[in-house]
Amino acid sequence: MPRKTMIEAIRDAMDVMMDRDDNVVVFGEDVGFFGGVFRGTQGLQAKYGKSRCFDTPINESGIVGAAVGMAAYGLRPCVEIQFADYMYPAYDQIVSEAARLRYRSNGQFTCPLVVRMPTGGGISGGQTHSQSPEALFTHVSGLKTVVPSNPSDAKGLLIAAIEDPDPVIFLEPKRLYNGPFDGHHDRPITPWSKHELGEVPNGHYVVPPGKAIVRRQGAALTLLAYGTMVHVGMAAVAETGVDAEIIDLRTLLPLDLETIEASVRKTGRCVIIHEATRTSGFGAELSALVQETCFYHLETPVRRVTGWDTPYPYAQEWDYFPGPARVGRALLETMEQ
Amino acid sequence: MPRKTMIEAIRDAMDVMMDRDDNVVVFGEDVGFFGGVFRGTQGLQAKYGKSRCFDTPINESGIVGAAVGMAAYGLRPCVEIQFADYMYPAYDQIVSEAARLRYRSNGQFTCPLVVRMPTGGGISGGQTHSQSPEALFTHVSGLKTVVPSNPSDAKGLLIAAIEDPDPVIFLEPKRLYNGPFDGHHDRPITPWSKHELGEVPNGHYVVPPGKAIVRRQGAALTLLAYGTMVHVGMAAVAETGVDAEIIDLRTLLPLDLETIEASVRKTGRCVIIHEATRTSGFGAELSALVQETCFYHLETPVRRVTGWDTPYPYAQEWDYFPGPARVGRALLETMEQ
Amino acid sequence: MTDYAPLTLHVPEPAVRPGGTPDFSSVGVPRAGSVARPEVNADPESIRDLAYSIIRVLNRDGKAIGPWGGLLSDEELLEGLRHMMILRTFDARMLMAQRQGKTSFYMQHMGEEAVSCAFRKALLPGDMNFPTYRQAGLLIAAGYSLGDMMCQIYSNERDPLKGRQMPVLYSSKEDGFFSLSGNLATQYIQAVGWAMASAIKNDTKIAAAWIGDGATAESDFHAALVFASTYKAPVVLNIVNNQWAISTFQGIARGGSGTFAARGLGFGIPALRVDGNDYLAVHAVAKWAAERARRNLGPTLIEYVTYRVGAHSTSDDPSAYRPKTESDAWPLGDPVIRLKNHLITIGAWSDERHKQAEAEVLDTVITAQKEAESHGTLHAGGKPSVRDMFEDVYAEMPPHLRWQRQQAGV
Amino acid sequence: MTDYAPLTLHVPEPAVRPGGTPDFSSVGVPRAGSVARPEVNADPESIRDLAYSIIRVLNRDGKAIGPWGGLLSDEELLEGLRHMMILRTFDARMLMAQRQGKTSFYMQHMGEEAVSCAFRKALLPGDMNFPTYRQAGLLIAAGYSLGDMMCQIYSNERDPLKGRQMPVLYSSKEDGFFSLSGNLATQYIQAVGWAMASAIKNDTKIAAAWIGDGATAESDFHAALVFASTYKAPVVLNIVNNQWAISTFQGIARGGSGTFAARGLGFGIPALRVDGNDYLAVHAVAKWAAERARRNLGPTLIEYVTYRVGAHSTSDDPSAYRPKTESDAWPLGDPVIRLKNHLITIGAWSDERHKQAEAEVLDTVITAQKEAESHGTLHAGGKPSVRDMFEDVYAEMPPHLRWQRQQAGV
Ligand SMILES: Cc1ncc(C[n+]2csc(CCOP(=O)(O)OP(=O)(O)O)c2C)c(N)n1
Ligand SMILES: Cc1ncc(C[n+]2csc(CCOP(=O)(O)OP(=O)(O)O)c2C)c(N)n1
Ligand SMILES: [Mg+2]
Ligand SMILES: [Mg+2]
Repeated sequence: MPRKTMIEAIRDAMDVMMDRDDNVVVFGEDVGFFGGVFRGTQGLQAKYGKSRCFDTPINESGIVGAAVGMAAYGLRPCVEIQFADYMYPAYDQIVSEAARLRYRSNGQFTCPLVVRMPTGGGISGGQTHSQSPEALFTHVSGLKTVVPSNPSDAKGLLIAAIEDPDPVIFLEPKRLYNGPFDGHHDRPITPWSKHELGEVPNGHYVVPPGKAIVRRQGAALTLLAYGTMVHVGMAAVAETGVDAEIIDLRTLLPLDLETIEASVRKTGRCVIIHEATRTSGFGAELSALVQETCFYHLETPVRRVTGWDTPYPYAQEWDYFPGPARVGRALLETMEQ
Repeated sequence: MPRKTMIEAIRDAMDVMMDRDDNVVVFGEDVGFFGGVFRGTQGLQAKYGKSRCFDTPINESGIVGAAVGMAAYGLRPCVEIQFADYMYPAYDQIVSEAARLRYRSNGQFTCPLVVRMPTGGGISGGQTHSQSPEALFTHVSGLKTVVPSNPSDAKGLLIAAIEDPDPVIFLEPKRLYNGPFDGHHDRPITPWSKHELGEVPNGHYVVPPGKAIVRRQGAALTLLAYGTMVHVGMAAVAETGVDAEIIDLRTLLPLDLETIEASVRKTGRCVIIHEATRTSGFGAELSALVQETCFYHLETPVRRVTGWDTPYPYAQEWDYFPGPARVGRALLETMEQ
Repeated sequence: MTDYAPLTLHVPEPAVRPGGTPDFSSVGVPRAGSVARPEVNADPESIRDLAYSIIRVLNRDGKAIGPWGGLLSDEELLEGLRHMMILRTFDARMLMAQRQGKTSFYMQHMGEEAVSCAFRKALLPGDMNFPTYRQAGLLIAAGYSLGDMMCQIYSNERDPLKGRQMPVLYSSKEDGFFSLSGNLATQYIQAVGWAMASAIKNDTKIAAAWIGDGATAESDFHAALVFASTYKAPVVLNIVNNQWAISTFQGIARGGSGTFAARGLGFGIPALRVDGNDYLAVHAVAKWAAERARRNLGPTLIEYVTYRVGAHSTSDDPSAYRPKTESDAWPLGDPVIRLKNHLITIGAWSDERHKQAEAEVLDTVITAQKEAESHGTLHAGGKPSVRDMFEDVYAEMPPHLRWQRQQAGV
Repeated sequence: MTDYAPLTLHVPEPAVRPGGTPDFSSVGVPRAGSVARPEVNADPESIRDLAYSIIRVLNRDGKAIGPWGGLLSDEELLEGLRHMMILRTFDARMLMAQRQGKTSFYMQHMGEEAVSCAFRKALLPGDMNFPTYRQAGLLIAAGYSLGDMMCQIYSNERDPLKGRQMPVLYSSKEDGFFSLSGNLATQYIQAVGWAMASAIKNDTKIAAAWIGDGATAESDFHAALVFASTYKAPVVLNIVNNQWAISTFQGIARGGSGTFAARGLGFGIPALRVDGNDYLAVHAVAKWAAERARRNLGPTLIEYVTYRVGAHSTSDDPSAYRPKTESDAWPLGDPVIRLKNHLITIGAWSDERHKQAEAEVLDTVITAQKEAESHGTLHAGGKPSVRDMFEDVYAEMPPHLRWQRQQAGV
């Protein structure tokens, strides 16, 4: 099977869908001629023409607002916000409009819309190129929120998102675009071409939203992760030797609680890791759910390892980022308790 | 002591602060001549002049953005967003700008800003006049988030917020403006004039942010609530006879974890209630924290009673709202477990 | 150190406040028929003046004059009159129903009936409006069922929106009426996106965006103008300037600009102002703008100069912020009376027939109301189900919502 | 059913793409000295033409002509030249430092030096700029320490922002340079608020807002214009039109409008276009606008017509989207060379002295750089502390952050 980087896999998903369905349109800042600052849409304008893939004015609210109108018309817009940190101007259109259109119109109008955005840290991007705002979407009824951790999933999930009848927030951990970054920023990165999850099937296939996947079977502890943190978790497990079951959530909403529950009931221990700031992060919801559903199976408190509650700093990035050392410590402490 | 409604107490706080400090300015949509759609600023323009209290164009981003500039100048703006449901256009200015100004400028510039907004349901307001977006603020480092449950606290907390050197989100449960609504929408409401917490001291006083208060001592269970839900919780406790300790959080961030911890360690049980949608609501953070800090004291799972994960409906409001019946059921179930 | 005088803050203030004598002398009203009618493909820069004048057709004597007149047959005008009368009667009945507690809230159109009723007749099937809460005339002129509107207002068992939306936030795809959100200005840009979609699909449908004077201050207004200007979207951008935004007079949103229409000039978008109380003028300008859109010439901005005669909503009391008699002083008159007088002037109508029509309209509305009320009102009779509350959040209900519905016991 | 041809989407396209021959014929460049200079209190509506022309002072022969010239002494011009030379040299050194891995990122000003350097000289102490990332000239012309700028870029132990911000997102309150956020357009409205505060306090300070051509499309641009227009805020609203927004040519943001300055017209805000590569013209227009603000006459919008010669940032490669030689074809020349030539033409400067000055400037910059590097660079030497990461989130550290800092072991 061909190996692709994650950004190539994402581009491939759009290519496949634009080819299959005339209604799929792709736009955003620098997305047209140039093909996106991360090259996620490279070649699509040349292939499908300027009215299917085009540059927009720099106005995130405009991008999503126009996309809502297009989606209501019957198109399937897949738009890019250049960095998740710049989605805030579009937040109203996402929350008040896209998420509620089906509900408030009793299904007369719908909003099959994908909002792609590079997310997460690790690229020396400081406060405005590093954020992980997933919890701001999971709190909003009517949205689905997806975070892939590898090229193969990214393509299948993005195809599913474009085919989804409802709005999907598609968060792309940008530090994973080129390889499975595990938090060891001082080591060379393995490219996806050397990783089996870099194997991306050709053509159309779907990774269904709402299904987590067990990345590593384990008996001692359940480690819940998504995006970049899946790889950080793998590294921490390898380094500590804790026999953790690592669940890659893939979709945060709808959440695959069944898989989580089954694992925690088995292991009796749970650690949750994410890059986003701690307070009211998605880890809080996971912790609450695990506790609600597995209380009588838990041997130790559910623990969270997250970004600190500060703005994402620039120079202290690796002190902020919940890397393998911090995750490893939490694994060991949870086992010792 | 004089009794006041909650909106009168809020107005009084602004009046006291405008009188004491020339730098306090108040503005927003319909806030000037008219005195606000809930009359929160009535009389302030007449008393302090048009350059201290004025109407703004309908642009929430402009209101907060201009206020950030004013705060950096040295003023202390206290602005009103007409309904919390309309804060989304201002969310970028709040999250990316107000919350991070001190941090990113290393304290060269600061943002002593209060953003007031009527919040919560119970007024037949449908999707756009009923939301409780507190979790969208508690996830943001650099903000403080306050939710008063009565006139006396409202005044003291708002004075503290205006004096605070950092941005404070001041959420006003609008259903409490006139009286301590306990969720029994079919019963007449007790006015604040008949409630001891309607006693509002004259002049300047402060309720310090970050301090919760125990509204009812109890041994069987800890009930965590804020805003309107404090009164719903009181009603549910009275009706079920469960000897719950009711903690009114008052400030969500910074949170008075000490008071919570002490109570849960004592009772061994905890129920969390809020109006906001469940997933990624502030209840998730509370549940996670209680579980993290009191795991070995917990006899039953921490339980959440919240709004459902749907947009806030109009006609089904009382099926959506987590009223005393639903809260009471959770109390009993928790005791029975 | 500085020679400059201290700065002061300028806060615009309306000409009069309660207790004062209404004064609309600042609203320059040109003679009917005096504004030229350019070709639809005129260079936007060559017709900038239209943003500073007011296009009017009906003069004081009830005659239709000038280049913007003459588009509508007598039958069409009579139909227009009927639409406006229905809207006014509908408003009156629903206001009363609100006072009777049959609904919690209502918003009326008094004085602004011509805008939405006349505009609607410039559209073709398939076109889409993105309205605000004060354009029910779009539905009435499209022939949408009065009963369905009322069922929405009553949130009863027949409410087409299943009780999920506040009163008057209608939605009817079939009638080209987009689901109203209640958030100001957000849908202006959606209209542009919808219009872009039509162009992308090489269709011929056009969109119409709606906004109030106050809401033009919202940032999404800018997004809409930028996108419409850049992509030459086939959209008509409507601004209903009814002089007030709740308690705030239009000067707060307009600021130092002469008119709201002028906002279009910086985008190269043709911008017209029209007498919003003149059914013929509104229709003519709407037609002109729709024609531009259909011919792929791009967007047009229209400011309707009108006056909100009633309260903002049933939650509002305008006597707190404007003179009670202000509406009497409004120089553009009443849209219903003006069209009625015109029809009488041209011999197509009479006072008698008008009275008779009033009775018929009232009858129609009351009949619809009775039928609607038989399906329930807000607090009595049939209502949408609690199960409906959990539906349509997503096309397919995800597990957590199924669990919650079960918890709710429904 | 319809007679209309199918609609099509219009997507603006630059005149040329890589491989093509650069063509700026659409940039109409009027003769230097040809644009009138109105009084600062002129009626905005009477000077609309200024939004469609280009104010220029320096002509091809290096002479300063026309009503906008003659404001600056030779000494002031020489100082201006020096500021621009420092900025250019600073850029060159920092670009090199980035390539050497001493920092992760840099953004240069090549071709736009006149805009921020000349503007700064129109301000008084206490005034405040709300800049973007491409106005370091504001700091240099204010005499801010080059070393401090470099320490910020290197995020070293002397970084005034303690490593919290990406390179070039400076902040210096003392020098009237507001903390840069990195989010586009958000600070445009903050500048208006700051200016309103000055008016509220009856002070005499004014604000200057900065934005790029691309970022004018952002919605906060609208918020700023609305508020500035309504409250007549003492603010200068600057638009730096350097023709590109990363890979997107200015036509995508500008749409159907002739110019960016025209955006001001719909707000009744005087709008001027100026040759951004002409130090004298920039300064004259800035002075004019600042004077309006100080005299409580309200905001002014200025579009600087210039060209981004370099890449957007060190992460960008412009050869992917525009001809490599495009900058050579730019009709307004190079700001440093033009001012240099002018000074030589008037006898205040010579090629020799310029060479000498270049050497001196290089020396100054290198000295500052050495000193800065002695305090560390991004990956080597002194750095801000991890404790600093937890400070200044709030004035006082709340318990949960204290707990987290402890968890971090610092
Ligand atoms: C984003 C947002 N902010 C505030 C409101 C509250 N609000 C509802 S209507 C209104 C006034 C609108 O005035 P205008 O646009 O002139 O329309 P009109 O009511 O006159 O038709 C306001 C402030 C809202 N609905 N949405
Ligand atoms: C809200 C937001 N959206 C997107 C970006 C990413 N971005 C950074 S610079 C830039 C282009 C800006 O172009 P322009 O305004 O013309 O300024 P220039 O770089 O030419 O000086 C973009 C899209 C951002 N920083 N903020
Ligand atoms: Mg209005
Ligand atoms: Mg630019």
